[in-house]
Amino acid sequence: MAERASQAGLQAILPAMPVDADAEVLASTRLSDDYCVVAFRAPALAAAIRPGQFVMVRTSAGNTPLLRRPYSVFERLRDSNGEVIGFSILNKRVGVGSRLLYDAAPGMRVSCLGPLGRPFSSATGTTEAWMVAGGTGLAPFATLSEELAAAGVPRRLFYGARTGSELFCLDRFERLGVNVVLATEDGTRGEHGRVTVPLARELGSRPASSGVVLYACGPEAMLKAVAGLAERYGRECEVATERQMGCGMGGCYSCVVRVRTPEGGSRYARSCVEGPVFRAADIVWEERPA
Amino acid sequence: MAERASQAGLQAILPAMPVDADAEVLASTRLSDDYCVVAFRAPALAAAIRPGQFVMVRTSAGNTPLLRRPYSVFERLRDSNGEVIGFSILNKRVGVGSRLLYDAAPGMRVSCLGPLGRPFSSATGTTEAWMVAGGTGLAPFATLSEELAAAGVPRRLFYGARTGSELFCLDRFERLGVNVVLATEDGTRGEHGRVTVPLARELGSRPASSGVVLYACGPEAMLKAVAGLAERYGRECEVATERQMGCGMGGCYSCVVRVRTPEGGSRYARSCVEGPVFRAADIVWEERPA
Amino acid sequence: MDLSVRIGALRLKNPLMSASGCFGYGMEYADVVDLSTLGAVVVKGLFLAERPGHPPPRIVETPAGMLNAIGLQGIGVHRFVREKMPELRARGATVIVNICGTTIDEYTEIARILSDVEGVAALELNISCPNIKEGGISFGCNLVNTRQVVSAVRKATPLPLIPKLTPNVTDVSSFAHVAEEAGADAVSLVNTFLAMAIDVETRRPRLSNVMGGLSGPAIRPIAVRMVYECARLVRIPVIGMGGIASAADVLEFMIAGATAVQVGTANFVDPFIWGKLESGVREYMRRHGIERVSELTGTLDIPGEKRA
Amino acid sequence: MDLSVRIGALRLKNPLMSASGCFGYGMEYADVVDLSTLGAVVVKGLFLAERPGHPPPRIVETPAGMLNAIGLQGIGVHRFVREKMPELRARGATVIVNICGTTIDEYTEIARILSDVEGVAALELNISCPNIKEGGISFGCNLVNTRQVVSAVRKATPLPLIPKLTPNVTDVSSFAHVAEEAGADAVSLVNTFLAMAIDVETRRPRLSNVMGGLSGPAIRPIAVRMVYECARLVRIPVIGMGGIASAADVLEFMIAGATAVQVGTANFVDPFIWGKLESGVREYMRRHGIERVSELTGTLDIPGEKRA
Ligand SMILES: Cc1cc2nc3c(=O)[nH]c(=O)nc-3n(C[C@H](O)[C@H](O)[C@H](O)COP(=O)(O)OP(=O)(O)OC[C@H]3O[C@@H](n4cnc5c(N)ncnc54)[C@H](O)[C@@H]3O)c2cc1C
Ligand SMILES: Cc1cc2nc3c(=O)[nH]c(=O)nc-3n(C[C@H](O)[C@H](O)[C@H](O)COP(=O)(O)OP(=O)(O)OC[C@H]3O[C@@H](n4cnc5c(N)ncnc54)[C@H](O)[C@@H]3O)c2cc1C
Ligand SMILES: Cc1cc2nc3c(=O)[nH]c(=O)nc-3n(C[C@H](O)[C@H](O)[C@H](O)COP(=O)(O)O)c2cc1C
Ligand SMILES: Cc1cc2nc3c(=O)[nH]c(=O)nc-3n(C[C@H](O)[C@H](O)[C@H](O)COP(=O)(O)O)c2cc1C
Ligand code: FES
Ligand code: FES
Repeated sequence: MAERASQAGLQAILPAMPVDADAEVLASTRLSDDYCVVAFRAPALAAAIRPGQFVMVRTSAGNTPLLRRPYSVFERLRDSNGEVIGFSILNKRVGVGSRLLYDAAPGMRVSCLGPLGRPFSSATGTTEAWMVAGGTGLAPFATLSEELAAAGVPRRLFYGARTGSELFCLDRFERLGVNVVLATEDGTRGEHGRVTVPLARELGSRPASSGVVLYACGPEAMLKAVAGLAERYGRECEVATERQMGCGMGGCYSCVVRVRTPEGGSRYARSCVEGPVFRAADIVWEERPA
Repeated sequence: MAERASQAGLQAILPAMPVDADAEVLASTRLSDDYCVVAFRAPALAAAIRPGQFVMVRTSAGNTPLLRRPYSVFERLRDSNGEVIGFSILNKRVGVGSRLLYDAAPGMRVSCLGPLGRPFSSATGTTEAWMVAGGTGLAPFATLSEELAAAGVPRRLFYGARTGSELFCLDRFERLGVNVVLATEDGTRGEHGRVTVPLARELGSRPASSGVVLYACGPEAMLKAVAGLAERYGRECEVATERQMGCGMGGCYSCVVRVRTPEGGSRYARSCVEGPVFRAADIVWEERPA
Repeated sequence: MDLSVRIGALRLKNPLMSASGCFGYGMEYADVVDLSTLGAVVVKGLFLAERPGHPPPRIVETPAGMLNAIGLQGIGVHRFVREKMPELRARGATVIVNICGTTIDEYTEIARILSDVEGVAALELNISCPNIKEGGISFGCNLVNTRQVVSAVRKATPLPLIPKLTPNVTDVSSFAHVAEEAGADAVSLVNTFLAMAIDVETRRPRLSNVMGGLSGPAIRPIAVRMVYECARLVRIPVIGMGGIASAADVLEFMIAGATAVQVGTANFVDPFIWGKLESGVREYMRRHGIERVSELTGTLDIPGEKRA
Repeated sequence: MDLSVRIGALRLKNPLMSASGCFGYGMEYADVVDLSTLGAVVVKGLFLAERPGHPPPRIVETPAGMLNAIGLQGIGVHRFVREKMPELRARGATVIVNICGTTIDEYTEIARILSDVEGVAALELNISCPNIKEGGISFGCNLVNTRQVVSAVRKATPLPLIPKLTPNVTDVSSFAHVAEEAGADAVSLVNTFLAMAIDVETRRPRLSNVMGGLSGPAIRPIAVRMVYECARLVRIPVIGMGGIASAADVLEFMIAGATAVQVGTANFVDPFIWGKLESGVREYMRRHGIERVSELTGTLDIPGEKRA
C-alpha cells in the first residue's frame, strides 16, 4: 500500500519518460588525478532533467563492465543562444566504469539513459535552502542552485572533502549567488573537520522559525549525520542516496533503502524509482549497506 | 618422434625468446573502410622478428575479447638513423578484436607478444622467389621482400584481392624491387580472376630448371590451390597458415594443421610453434577447418 | 513474416519474453516498451505473502555477468492481482506469472488464485531460485520433488504450466523429462547458477546472502547446451534463456531447440533492447528466407548427423 | 614471507600452478617463465596411448570465456616420460601429471608407470574432462564410479593423488567427500563446464565436437562457490581454479577455502602472468600483515557466522 501510494505520487512528479541518448562526449575536463567533468551532447534528455535525478551511463559497449553506472546530472549545458544542448557529470574514478569515463575522449559516443528517479522536491516557497555536499555529492547541487536562484530562494552550500585540492567548481556556485561554506578533514581549506561541524553550528545559531530546508548528498555516513542534525533542529531534510544500481528503472530490486512505512514498520524501497531522493525522516538509518 | 624432431629443428631457427611489449600505437593509417595499418613502438620485439613470424596482440585490456589475436608482422619500422623502433600490422576488420585495432588511436598502449612461430626458410641461395598473397596475406611479404632484396634474390609478388580498391601498398613492394603481378576477382585491376590464374600461367612458362621457390599467404582455398600448382610444377613451396589461435605459444593445442608424418600417416601439428609457415607438401590439404 | 510461436495452448505474438525478476512487475518498463509488443511479460517471482527480501548488497558484477540475491522481495500474490494486473491488462500485456513456494500447498494455492484472474496467460513454476533457503531450488534439484510439485500444480490449474528449471544439476534434461511426464506444457531454462564472490580486502562475501545467482552473457554457452539437451529429449516446447543480449543470441537458443526465449540481465543494460531483438530476428529471417520464426526451432545442423 | 603450501606430503614453493591443458607439457613456456618458480607445473592430460585429438575448430571465444574441445590430443604416457620429463627435471619444475583413462585399468596402469618416474611429484586424476565420450566425465558425474576409480588408483601409486572434479554436477562437495574417503590427498576443481556455441549463419556448432568446456573469468563466481562448498566439507586440501586472472582472484579462491590454485585460460592471455600473480599476493600479504600464505585458506568472514 505504502509503496503504491508513493509510486502514484512519483508519477505526478515524473512526467518525463526516460530516453536512451546516444550522447557524444563534448569535453572531458580533468579536475585532479581522480575527478573529472564529462560533458555530453543530449538535448532531449538534458531538457527533461530535474535536480536530483540521475542517468544510467553505459561506460563500455562491451561486457567490461556489463552494467550501466548511475550518475547524478551535474550541469545542464547550453549553447550561446541559451538552448539546452546537453549535460555534464562530475565523475570520480573508483573502479572500472568510472575509469573508462575518466578516460573518455571528445567525440566518443556513450549511451546515457535518463532522466531517472525522483528529484528534489520543488524549492519554490522555501524560505532558505541549505545544501550539504560531500565529495561527488556536490553534483546534484549545480542544477538545484540554478532552480533556487530562479525561484529567488536564498541558498547556501556546505561542501566538505578530504582535502582542499578535492574541492571543485566553487566559482560555479558563487556565480549562482550561493553562499559557500567549506570544510576539509585535513584542514587545508575552510573549516577543519567534517562538513557537519559548520552545519551543526549554523543550524544551532538559527531560530527555529527561520524556515531552513536541508538537501544533502554524499557518503552514507554524512547523510546519516545530516539527517540526525535535521531531526535535532527540526528541519525538513531531503537526502540523495547512492546505492548500487543494476538497472535504474525499478526492474531489479538491487538498489534498496530501508524506509519507514506509515504503519510504523519498515520496508525496502527501490532508490532508483522511489529515490534517489528521500525525505531523511523516512529512512531507517540503523541499517547500513556495505 | 616426428613432432620432437621438428621441434628441435625449430629451436635452431628460433633463438629469440618472445617478449610481451607494452607497445605504443605510433600511427594508424586507414586504407579503406575495412583495412588499416597500425604502427607500434616495440624496438626489442621488432628487432627480433623474422619474415613469416607473428605477434599475439591483446586488443582489449578487458574481457571483450578475452584472448589475444594473431597478426603477421607487416613492416619493420625504423627511425631516421635506420634503427628498428617498431613494427606495423596490416589489419582487416572482421570482428570484435580487429575492430578495436581499426579504431586504435596513436598514444594507446597495446600488449604485443612476440616474435612467435616459425618463419619462412631463409631465402638466401634461392634462384628466384615468388610470393603469392591474397587479402591480408600480403602482410608477411613486406619483410620477406626486404630480406630477399638484401640477399639479392630476384623477387616477384602475385597479389590478389576481391576488387581493385582492396589492393594496398603496392608502392612499398615496387620500391623494394619486387615485380608485382595483380589479379582481382571482379577484374577492376590487374588480371581478371583469382591470383592463381597468372601464377599458373607463369609457372607453366618457366623451364623446370629455373629454380623458382614459392611463398604463399592468404585464404585457405588459395593456399591449397598454390600448393597444388607447386606440386604440379615441382616447385618448393612454403605456406603461412592462419588458424584460430588461443595462445600462440604451443600451450592450448587449438591451432592445429594436419601434416604428414615421415611414417606415411598424419597428425595434428600446432601451427603456432611448428608453423605458421609449413612446407606446402607437408600439409594434408584434404581436411579443411571451418 | 510470422513471428508467432505456440507454447501449449498459448499463442505468443513473438518469441521474446522478459525474464522473471528482470522486468519488475512489468509496469516499470511501460514508459520505454509497449508491453503489448512482447511475446509475454514474465513478472517477478511471487510468493503467497509479501516478502521483504535480503538486505543489500543484493547484486555484484562479475566478468560478463552479475550475481543477484534479491531474496524474492515481493508484494505477494494478492496485492499483485489487485494492484498490478489491472494496469498490465490495460496495456494489453500477455502476462506470465512466476510463482514460488516453500511447500507444495503454497504453490498450488497461488496457482489456484491466479487461475481465476483475467489476463494471466500462463504460470511459470519457479522451482529453481537459488536465493532462498526454503523451497525453491530444493524442489528443482530433486527429480521426485520436481515430479510432485509439477503434478500438484497441474491439478490445481487449467493454465499453461511452465516449470522453470535450475542449471545447478548434473542432468537438466532428466528434469525436463519428469516435468513433461507430470503434465507441464513447456519448460523454461535456465535459472541462475549458484555462485559467490568475495571482497578480498575485507574477506567478506560481496552479497549479504553470501551466495547468489549468476546471470548474463557469461553463462550463455552453458545455457545453450542445456536447452539443446532438453529440446532433444522432450516434446513440449522449451523456453530458453541465459545471457541473451542480441538477436544472434535469440537465434542461437532457437536453433539449439528453444521455441521462445526470455531476456533478463540484458534488459537492465538496455531497456530498449526489445525492438532491436525483434528487428534483428526479422532481418535474419529475411536474409535466410524464413517465413515463420518457429521453423528455426531445433534446426542445429551437425555435420555427419541426420537432421531431426 | 612464506608462500609455501602443503598438499598432502607435497610441499610447494607457492600456491600457483599451471592448469592442465593450458600449459602444454610445460617446456612450451620455459622461455618466458622459470618453471622452477611455479608451485607446480600441471601438464596436459595424458592417456596411456597417443591420441590425435578432435578436428578443428577446437576453441571458440565466448563472453569473458572460451570453449575448448581439444579432445586430449596427446603423446601418451610413454613418450611423455621419455621426451618431456628429462627437460622438466632439468628445469627444476615440480611436475604434476594429469592422467586420463577410459577404464579403471587404464588409470591404474598410467599411475603405476608414473610412480616410478623421477621428478613426478603428484598425480591429478582427470575424471572430469567433458571432451571425450568414453571415460573422463562419466567417472566424475557418478559417486560410485568416482569412489571406484580413486580407490583403485590409490592402491596403484604411492604418489600424492589429486582427483580433479567436474562442476557439471548437482553437489560437487559430495564428490570431494567420496574422493577423500577413497584416499585422495587433495581434490582440485573446477574442470570446465559443458557448453556449446552455434554459428547462427550456418546453423552449425562452432566446435567440431559440438560441445566443449567453458573456462575463463566467466565461470569464476561458480567455481569459487564450489571450492567454498568442498572446503567446508572435506579435510584434505582443495586446489581451486576457474577464471583466475589476477592476484585478487588467487586470494578470492584461497579465502573461499583453497590451499593452492591453478591458472589456465589466463595463461593464454598473458604467459607472463606468473610473476604478476606472485608479486600481487606478496603485496597483499604485506599490506595485511600476513606472514604465511597458508593462513589465508578458508578465512571467509561471514558476518553473523562463527569463524571456522
Ligand atoms: C543515484 C546515484 C548518483 C551517483 N552520482 C555520482 C556522481 O555524480 N559522481 C560520481 O562520481 N559517482 C556517482 N555515483 C556513484 C557511481 O555510480 C559509482 O562510483 C560508480 O558506479 C562506480 O563504478 P565503477 O565501475 O567505477 O566501480 P566498480 O568497479 O563497480 O566498484 C569500485 C568501488 O566502488 C564501489 N561502488 C560501486 N558502485 C557504487 C555506488 N553506486 N555507490 C558507491 N560506491 C560504489 C564498489 O563497492 C567498489 O568498492 C552515483 C551513484 C548513484 C546510485
Ligand atoms: C598467424 C596468423 C597471422 C595473421 N595475420 C593477419 C594479418 O596480418 N592481418 C589480418 O587482418 N589478419 C591476420 N590474421 C587473422 C586474424 O588473426 C583474425 O582476423 C582475427 O583474429 C579476427 O579477430 P576478431 O576478433 O576481429 O574476429 P572474431 O570476432 O573473433 O571473428 C570474426 C570472424 O573472423 C573469423 N576468424 C577469427 N579468427 C580467425 C583467424 N585466426 N583466421 C581467420 N579467420 C578468423 C571468425 O571465424 C569469424 O567469422 C592472422 C591469423 C594468424 C593465425
Ligand atoms: C536480479 C534478478 C532477479 C531474478 N529474479 C527471478 C525470479 O524472481 N524468478 C525466477 O524464476 N528467476 C529470476 N531470475 C532469473 C532470470 O529470470 C533468468 O532465469 C536468469 O537471469 C538468466 O537469464 P539472463 O542471463 O538473461 O539474465 C532473476 C535474475 C536476476 C538477474
Ligand atoms: C584448452 C584447454 C585444455 C584443457 N585441457 C585439460 C586437460 O587436459 N586436463 C584437465 O584436467 N583439464 C583441462 N582443462 C581444464 C583446465 O585445466 C581448467 O580446469 C579450466 O580451464 C578452468 O580454469 P581456467 O578458467 O583458469 O582456464 C583444459 C582447459 C582448456 C582451456
Ligand atoms: S536499480 Fe534496479 S530496481 Fe533500482
Ligand atoms: S595457439 Fe595455442 S597451441 Fe597454438
